[in-house]
Formats: sequence, C-alpha cells, structure tokens
Amino acid sequence: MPMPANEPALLDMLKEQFAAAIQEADLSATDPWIQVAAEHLPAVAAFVRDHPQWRMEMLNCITGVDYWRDETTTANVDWQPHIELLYHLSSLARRSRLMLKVVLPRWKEGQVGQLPEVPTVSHIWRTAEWHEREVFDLVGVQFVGHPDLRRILCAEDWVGHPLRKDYQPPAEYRGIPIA
Amino acid sequence: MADHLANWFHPSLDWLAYTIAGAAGAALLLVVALMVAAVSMWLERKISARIQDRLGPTRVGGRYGWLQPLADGLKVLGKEDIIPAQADKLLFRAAPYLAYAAAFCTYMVLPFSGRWVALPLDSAVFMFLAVASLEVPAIILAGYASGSKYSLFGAMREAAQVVSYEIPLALCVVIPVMLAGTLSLSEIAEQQRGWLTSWLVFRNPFVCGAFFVFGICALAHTNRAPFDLPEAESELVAGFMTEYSGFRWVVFFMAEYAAMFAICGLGAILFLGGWNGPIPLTDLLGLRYDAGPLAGWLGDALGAINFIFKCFLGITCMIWMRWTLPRLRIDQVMSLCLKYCIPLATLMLAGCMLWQYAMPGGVVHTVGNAGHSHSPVAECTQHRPHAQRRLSNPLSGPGAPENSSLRQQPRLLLEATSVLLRGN
Amino acid sequence: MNPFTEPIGVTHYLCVGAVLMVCGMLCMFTKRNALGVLMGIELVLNAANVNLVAFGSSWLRADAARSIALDGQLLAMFVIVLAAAEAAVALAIVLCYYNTQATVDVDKASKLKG
Amino acid sequence: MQPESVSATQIEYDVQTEQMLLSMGPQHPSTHGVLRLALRTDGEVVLAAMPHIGYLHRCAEKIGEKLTVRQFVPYTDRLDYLAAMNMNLGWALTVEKLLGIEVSEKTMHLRVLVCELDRIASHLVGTCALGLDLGSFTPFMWCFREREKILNLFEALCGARMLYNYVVPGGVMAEPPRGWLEQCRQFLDQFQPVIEDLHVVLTTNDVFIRRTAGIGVLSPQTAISYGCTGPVLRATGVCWDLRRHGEPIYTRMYDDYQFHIAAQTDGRYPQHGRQPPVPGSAVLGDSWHRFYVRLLEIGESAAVVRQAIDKYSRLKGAPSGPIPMRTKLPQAAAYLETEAPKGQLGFLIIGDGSAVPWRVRIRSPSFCNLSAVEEMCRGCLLADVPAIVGSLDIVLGEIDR
Amino acid sequence: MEAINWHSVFFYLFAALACGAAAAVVLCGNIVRMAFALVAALGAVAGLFFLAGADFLGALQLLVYVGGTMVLLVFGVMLTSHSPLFALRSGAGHWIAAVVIGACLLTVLLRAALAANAWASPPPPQQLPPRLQPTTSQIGLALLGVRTDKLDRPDPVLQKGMCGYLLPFEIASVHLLVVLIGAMFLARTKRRMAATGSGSNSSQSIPRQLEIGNANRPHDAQNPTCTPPGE
Repeated sequence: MPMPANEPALLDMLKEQFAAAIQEADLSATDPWIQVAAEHLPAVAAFVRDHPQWRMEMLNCITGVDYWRDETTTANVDWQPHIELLYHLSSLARRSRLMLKVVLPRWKEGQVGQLPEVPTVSHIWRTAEWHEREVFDLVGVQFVGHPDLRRILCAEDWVGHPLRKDYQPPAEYRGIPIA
Repeated sequence: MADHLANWFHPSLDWLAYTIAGAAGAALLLVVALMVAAVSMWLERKISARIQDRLGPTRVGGRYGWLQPLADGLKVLGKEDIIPAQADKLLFRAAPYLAYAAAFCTYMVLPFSGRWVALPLDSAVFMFLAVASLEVPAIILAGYASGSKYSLFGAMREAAQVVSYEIPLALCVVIPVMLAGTLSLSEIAEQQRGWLTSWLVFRNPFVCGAFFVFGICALAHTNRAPFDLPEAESELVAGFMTEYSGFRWVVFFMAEYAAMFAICGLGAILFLGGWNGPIPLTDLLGLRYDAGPLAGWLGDALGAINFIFKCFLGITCMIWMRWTLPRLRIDQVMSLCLKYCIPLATLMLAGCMLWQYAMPGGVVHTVGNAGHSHSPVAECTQHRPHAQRRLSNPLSGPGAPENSSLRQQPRLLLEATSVLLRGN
Repeated sequence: MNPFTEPIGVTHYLCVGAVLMVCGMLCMFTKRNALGVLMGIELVLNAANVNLVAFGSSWLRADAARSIALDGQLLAMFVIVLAAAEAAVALAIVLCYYNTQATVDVDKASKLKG
Repeated sequence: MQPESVSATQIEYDVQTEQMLLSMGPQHPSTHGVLRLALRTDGEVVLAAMPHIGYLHRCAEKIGEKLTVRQFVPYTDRLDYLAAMNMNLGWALTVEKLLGIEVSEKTMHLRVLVCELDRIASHLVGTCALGLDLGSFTPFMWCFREREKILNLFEALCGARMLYNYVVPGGVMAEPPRGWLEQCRQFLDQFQPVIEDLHVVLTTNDVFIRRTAGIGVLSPQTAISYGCTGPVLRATGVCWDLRRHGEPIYTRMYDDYQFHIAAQTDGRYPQHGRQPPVPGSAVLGDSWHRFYVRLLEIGESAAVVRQAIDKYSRLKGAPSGPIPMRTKLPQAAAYLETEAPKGQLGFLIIGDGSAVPWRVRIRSPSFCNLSAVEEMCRGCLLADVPAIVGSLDIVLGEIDR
Repeated sequence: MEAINWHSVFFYLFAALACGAAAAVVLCGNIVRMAFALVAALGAVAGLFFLAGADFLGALQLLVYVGGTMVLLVFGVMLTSHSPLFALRSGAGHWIAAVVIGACLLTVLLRAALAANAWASPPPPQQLPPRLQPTTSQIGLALLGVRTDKLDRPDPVLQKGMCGYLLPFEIASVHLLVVLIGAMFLARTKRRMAATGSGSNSSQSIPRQLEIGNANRPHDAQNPTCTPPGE
C-alpha cells in the first residue's frame, strides 16, 4: 500500500532547512504537495531526493499549468493569472509520493513575451531534461541552467507556446495553411 | 557442339558456327540462371510462408503460385527508375550488372553433369572463387556510387565481411581439392562416382567438419541471413541497395539468387558427390557414353537433375536459416569467421592430411589390408589411380620421356628440402 | 590488312604492356594522393606481368619452343603475390600516416618522424 | 571516463575514420514510427545518438482542454494505440479519482480482464518487434497471429480492433457478448505453446542472445533518474509495479489476483525454474532482460486473465456504465499513474468547475524511456541501435501525443 | 571473306579496355573512380592472360588483384577520404613534366617492342591447340620443385632451372607472413597525435576505448541512490 508522506515532522524538518523556500504545504492531502519558491527549487529538490526520510528518487512528471484569466473568460474561476509548475515525485524505496509546486508569473517582470524563469532540476533528475524542454516548448517557461533548452515537440522555428491559454495559432506555417 | 555445327557450314564460315555455338551456350546458361533465380524466389516465398504459418503466393499461376516471381518481375519493371541526384551516375548504373555478371560467370565453370559444362577448365575451382570474388567490388561500387550514407555503410560492411569469410572459404575448398588431387570440378565430381559412401563428405570426419565450415562461409559469401549485414534492413534500410529501384534492383536480387545457386553447386560438387546420386543409377543402368550417345545423354540428364536437386537442397537450407535466425553484428561476423572458422578450417585441413597419410585408401581398405601396407606413399599411388593419373597427366603428351623425373618426385622434394635446410 | 583476321603476336602484348607501364608512371608522377600513387605502382607491376606472360606464352610466337615457357607465368605469379603484400603494407603505411597527419597528400609527407 | 562495470564486449578500435552524421529516421524501418535518431558515428561505432521527436504531435493535451472527460476517451486510444485499453483505463481511473467515483467489483474484474489481454497484445508486439529489429522475421508473424486473435476478441467486445473507447469513466461501454469469456479461455489455452515457441526462436537463441545480452545496459540508478518505468525499469532488477505499488484506487483492482512481478530480485526471477534460464552473458538491465521481462509478463498476464474470467463470471449483475457526457468537474486536481504495458502512464486533470478540464497532462512512459536512449547508445555499434530502441518498446503516438 | 580470328578480336577488346581504363586511372581526379578504373584495367589484363593461355594466372589475377587488393584499396580510400568525392590536384608543371617523360618512355618501349622479328611472328591459327592447355598442374609442380614443361626443351640454355621454384615459393610464403604481421603492426596506431597539416578534422578527443552497449556511467555522481523496494 502506498502511503503519503504525511508526518508533520517531515515538513517541520523541511521548513527548518529551507525557511523561506517553503511557501505552503499540505502533506495530508491525497496528493501531498509542497509549494516552493522558484529560486530555492533545486536545493529543495536535491534535499527531498537525497534525504533518507524522503528519498524521492523518481521525477514522474513536470507539468506547466497556465492559470489565465481576462475579461473574455467565461470560466467561473477566481485565480489571479499565474503559471504553476507541478513536479510529481515518487519514492520507490518508501513508496510515497510528493508534488512540488512552483508558482511563477505569466511573464517575467510583467513584460509580455519575456518568459518566466525557474532554475532547472535536470542535474537532479535526468528525466527533467526532456520534461523541461517540453514545458518550455508548450507552456513557455525558461529553465535557467538547462543544458539544451530547445523545443521538443513543436518544430524548432515554431512561434508561441501552444498550451498558454491565450495562444493564437498562426494562420500558416512555412506556407502550409493551418486550419 | 561447336564442331558438329561447324560441319554443317561452309568451311569459310567456321567462325560463324563457333560464334553461334558460343552464343547458344551462353544463352542456355543465362536461361538456366534466370530459371534458377525464379524458382529460388518462389521457394523462398513458399518456405518462409510455411515457417510463418502463412500460405504464401496462391493466385498467380495456379494453386501454388508458380508464376509469382514472373509477376513480381513484371511489377518491378514497371516501377520508376530513380537515380539519386548525389549518385555517381555511371558507376551507379554499372554496379548491378557487374554484380550479376560476377554471379553468372561462375556458371561458366560449373559442371552440371559429366559433359554438361560450359568451360571444362583445369583450374575450375580456382576460377570459380576468383570470379565469385568479383561480386564484392560490384557491391562496394553500388554502395559508394549511390551517394547515400546507408549505402556507404553497406559497402564498408561488405568489404569488412569479405576479408573475413574468404580465407576460411578458400581453406575449406582446399580440402576436397587436396583429396581429389585436382582443381578441376568435373574431375572432383567424377572421382566421387559410386555409392553414397564415395562422396567426399563421408571420406573422413574432417571433411565433414570442413563441409560445416564451408556452409557457414557460403552463407556469408552470398550475404544471406544471418550474414546479410551489407543489406541489413533494420539498421541500414537496405544497405547498398537502398537507392536502387526497378530493373537495377531486380538485377541485384537475381545476382543474389544466382550466387546462392552457384555456391551451393560448388558445395555439392566438392563435398556431396556432384551429379552422382547416392545410388550409382547411371552405372547400374549402363547410361554411359560408351553405351551410345543417347544413353550417355540420358545419364548426363539424370546427373544434371541430381545436381540441381542438390543445389536446391542447399538453397532450401539457406532459406530455412534466413527465416529462423536473427542477424549477427559486424564484429560478431568478423570474429566468427576469423576467430572460429579459420582455425577450424585449418584444423580440418591438417586433420585431413594426417588421415590421408595414415589411411590413404580409406578406413575400410586400410583396416582390411593392415598387414600389407609398408609405405604410405607407395599405397597412395597404388590405391588412388586418380591421383596417379593426375600426376602423370602432364607427361602423357607425345615426346615425354618414358622414365620421367616425376616418378622421383618425393625424392626430389626431399632433396630440395635438405638443400634448403643446409643452405641455412 | 584486317587486324581481326590476323593472329596475335608477342609484339601486341608488349605494346599493351608499354601503354600500361606509361600510364602507371604518369599516375605515380601526377597524383598527390598516396593511394593514387599506389594505384600507379599496381599498374606498372601489371605492365611487367603482361610482358612476362607474353614472353612465356607458346601461342604467341611461331618458334614456341624458344619462349621462356612457364617461367614467365611463375614470375608473374610471384609479382602478383608480392604486389598484394606490397599493397597491404603500403595501405597500412598510408593509414598510419593518415592517422597521425590527417591527410594522404604525399607532398606533405616530408618528415620521417610522425 | 571510467565505466561503472565492464560489459561483455569491448572494442578497441585503432583505425580512426571520419565522423559521420547519420540520420536514422523519421522514415526508417526500425525506429518504430516517426522517431528520428541523429547518430554521430565513427565507422560502425556510435559516438552519440540524439533522438528527435515530435513528428506525430497532435496536441492531445490541448484537445483535452476543449472536450469533456467522456469525449476525451477516444483521444486516449490514440496515445499508445497498441495498448488502447490500458490508456482508457488510466484516463477513466483519473477521472474517477477526481470525481470520487467507485465502480462496482464486477466492473473492476472486467477492466482487469481486458487490460491484461491488452497487455499481452502490446507485449507481443514489443517482443516480436525486437526480433524483427534484429533481422528475425518469423517470430514477428507468430506474434501478430496471436495478437490478431486478441483483436478479434476485442472486436467482439466493443466493435473496434485497435481504438476501443471501451473502458470509460464510470465503468465500461458494454457488457461482453454471450460466450465471449469462453472464447477468451480458449485463446489462453492455445496461447501457452506460442510462448514456448518464442522462447525457442528468440529467448534461448544463441544469435539473439549475442545480439541483446550486454547491450544497452541501464543501471537501476540511471533508469530511475531517467524516469524509466515498466519493463524497462523492472529489467534493471527493481521490483516496482504499480499494480501492486500504486495508489489504492488502482491497486485494489488487483488485490485479489495472484501474479508475480517479473523482476529479478536476489539474483533470480520469481518465475525461475518454469522459464528458460538467464544466459551467462546477460547483464541486468540490458536488452535481453527487457525482452525477457516482457515475455514473463505475458505469462503472468495470461494467468491474471484466467483469474479475471473466473471472478467476473462468479459475480451477478452487469458492469456499470459510463458517467453522463457533461459531468461537471470540481475545482480540483487529480493525478494518477497506472501500469500501462510500456510503463507508468500518468494523467493529470485540473478541473475548473465546468465539464471541460482546465488542463490535461499526460505523463507518457515511452517518453521517459526513450530519453534514456542517448545514454544507452553511447559507444555502441550501429547495429546495436535497433537492439536498444527495439527493446525499449516505444510507441510514438504516446511520446509525441 | 577471310575468317575472323576471334582470338584477335578478343585480344583487341581486352587490350583496348586495359589501355582505356589505365588512361582513365591517370585522368580521373576522383579517387574512387580511379580505383574502379584500376579494377577494370586489371580485369582486362586478366582477360589478356587467358588469351595468352595462362588460365591459372588469369584466375589468380582476378582473385588477388580484383577481388583482394582492390577491396583493400577501396577500403583505404573510404577510410581516409574526407568526402567520397575527394580529390587532390597536381599542378600544371607536374603534368607537363610527366607527359614529356611519359611520351619519351612510351617511344622507347614501343620501339623495343617492335624491334625483334621473332616476337612479331605469331603462329598461324592452325598450329594453335583447339583447346586451352592446362597449366595448373605444371605450375603446381613447378612450385613444388619439378619442372615438367622443360623436359622436351631442345635448347640446353632453356633447360636450366629444372628444380623449379621451391625456394622462391618458400621465401614468398615467409615474406607474406612477415607482411601480414608488419601491416597489422603499422595500422595499429596506439594513439592519435595532434593533427598537423591542413584539412585536419576538428574532433580529436575521442576515447580510444569504447564499451559496447555499456551505458552504466553515473551521471555526474548525482544519481539518486536507490535500493530496490522489496515486494
């Protein structure tokens, strides 16, 4: 049976180690999560990977979510526009799961077109290399320190980041009309 | 044939008669080669289908799809003939024909039966190997001229493969040649006349082992699985054939089957008695030329059927292997050929020599006459009339002195060796 | 005189040999690629072989008994075998040279030490 | 550059040649679809292999933001189209986790039945494709013959042979037709000898062993770091299978079932003695082990299917049906991973209160497995590249999404 | 109409092929084309050998030269050429000097070839044997130390050398062994030195030893340590 890492002591230890970095946390949820400040992400990630009471050896997935809202939005949502990065981790040794959450602005310093930045974790989990490329490609997040940050699914010269909610597909790509 | 034909023509047109005879012979051989390719293709499709629980061709040409190769050929002829822009056009065009010519020219020295041989060459075995090796430059040429990296890889693999398998192949061929004492394919086959036991493969266990190694090298020679690296489709798309299409592709394809038949024919002659069946039917029925031309012709026909059957048996084994085994890697091919086949073939050669020295007349004879044999060399000449005949052959012409130095050959050899030793 | 009806003599072979020889020499002179030079050498050796075989052949001269007979073929045989050996060594040298100098240009091979 | 452990084959190559850039794919017989591998080679030696993906990108995640969770089920079919049932299941379970639905026991058994049959079909393709990549065509035909029988069963079940749209949030689309379970049983009865045949022509075939043993070795640490899961991870000796180690909503489906996880622990496989032995040249985590694990899983899945048939037929009533088409999703997120044939398939659904998800995320197992190819191919021979890529058993539909 | 002498026709065919291909070797700039022109030239020379009655030698030429040496050469070309269409050109001065020397040499050689009357007097076709006379056994025996073709020589000078070629044969075999080892030793460069000269390729830092299929390297020692979870 898998068990969430819901011991309060674990969280306290983490908070002690990275006081400012841990913004919010809920380890008793079905999917336990910790919200980490972007600049402290690699340190926290390395800690939860290596600490014997966490041992999150595997990074399952990195997801970028664009929480977007403007006047035309019909959805009944109350969030402020931002981008969330979700790092789903799991520990094979302890059979537990954890989600690291990083909240970013939609654009760096509010300037449209400037991708928000977050330090890479590709040196902590190798799989992050491709996942970060994918998030960069589709959601538009700059991973600082990534060894080879290129588009992975879209064509190299594609314009825009399709999984942004305000993304408008181009009318054509290299003369090929896009319906 | 040419002489018969010449009799019908005016003497001044002798050259025409010979030309027609030569052209007819070549055409006949070409037809044989094409038929062989067609039948092999059909066999390949049917056998692979059986192995894979399928039916294979069933439509074209009746229930068994006899005409499928023809239909395939026609289809391929209708394909667009593409020459890549990067290709070296002249060499690209020339390569398939060179490959086919190399495969086909081996038929020239291949005796189908006692008198059914296009060129009864004295050094037929050697000639066979020499001509067969010409297919390699053709493949390299194709690989280079295509202007494709995959083709180039195929060519380099072919070159690497050929240097590995040619040596053990030649060593294996030397063993029957040594036993028969001649390089003539007809002569080697003739010596195996008689019952099954007179086939060279049953002569002694070392020949049997050599036949096994020969089989491996023959597979490598024809680029058949598990040695089909130059055209390995899973990594090189189609290797040296990647850029070929249409007729030129067919020519390569036919060259492969022609080479398969030829190398199986070589194996059949060297090891499996050539056109001699397991039962000496032609002898028992008296179908020899001394009983009249028709009887001789019938005997030859019977022999040819026998020979072709053996060849197709070999081809069937090759097909069977292909649809059973995965492909080897290039370093594994090279280590197999260089590290295992060459020592094995050398061992067989040495073993054969010793065996022949100890029991020159074969096991039965030697054991039966254990008390009588004094000198192995003497027995060698005594009980192997063929060998004796071969040795004396150069002197059998007119003007040769009766008491030739050839009789003293062993002594001469000894003297020469001692001279060498003393000289040092 | 129709050349196709006349028999062939030693002279014919010698002429072919001369042409091959000169081509080989030219090849050796003009090629800067070490492998090209090697090919020129092969041509020259073959020219010699053609002559040797021609001198030894009993079919090419009326006084066949005065030909050098099998000696010609045997000499040619040794030439072929040794040429193969020479090619192998030369190729090894070229490869070695290429591995150290990254070129096969013979004009650049001015040092004895790699 | 000290290797952690010395592998079986070492090549010392002395004659160095020009480096060549060889583009393997996207149209290539052995890249299993439209994968492109840019290989930097020195002769036959591959110095670097760089995968290029995205040729089959169909914006599945973006489409998920436009459709209701019921409408999205056919799109999951198109992810791993060789194991569409398992794709359906992953999605259905994630939706059920988000909505807090529990399906009936009978439905669970039916889901196990079809998913394990589907696992057999997927592994049949995975194993025989490796044989094909190594030039052995015959087992390919044998496996496809068996897969065809499974597809026939699925066709009788849901009318589709490849893209089933069968396991849906809330339950399944239809009850099995009469006599279908008996057909399943018949299939399993005649299927056992085929596995033996595969062992003869591939597993214990000396040429096959030479081509795969010690090739593309992945250590457990590297595999985990690359996020490799499924048979690729288990072949490294890590005993990890979400059917046993996953979240309760998934593992409770399998609680009643007896099966072994095909992973070598303590030096032997749990199936040791009943299956051909591991050859001496095989290194844990190499292509041979990946192949072998898949074959073992076929056997285990067949056993599970037998149990599922029994359990399902013992229960009364009908399996539950799908949820309504426009079910509203809560303003919450649910992430669930299931054990698909290729590895751990994860779906993330973020609801915004409407019937259409705000965000759909697909964690594709082949995507992570493929990312390790760069590491595995470094320094191998050109002919080993198909042996490595083939043993990963990737499906580009799932990688490119 | 006079009978066509096929022997002559084929001689001219092969001679033209040999000379043409040899000229192509000289004139081709592309090294691979040169190699294949050389194959054609050597193949044609093999044909000339057959026409001179040397069947064994012809086969040997095909086997050793066309099948063996050429594969070696082409292999060398492929290993060393930067691109398949690689050419190194010589200057015009080289060419002029070479052509002048070559022309002089050709003149001398042709004059020599045409000098002797005995060489220019072929036997009439009737004297030729109708079939190829085998030379294989004779060559084989000669290599073993017995000359069977000299027994009926009228000229005592030509009768010499009855011992055949046993010694050269042995020397050649030892020579081949030495060459085999030598070539192997030469081609085995232990390490690659820094490239000098033009056209050096940029990548020099390739490890001499590569482990096949071993991807077991730790990633910068930053891998998570993981013990496999138990059942």
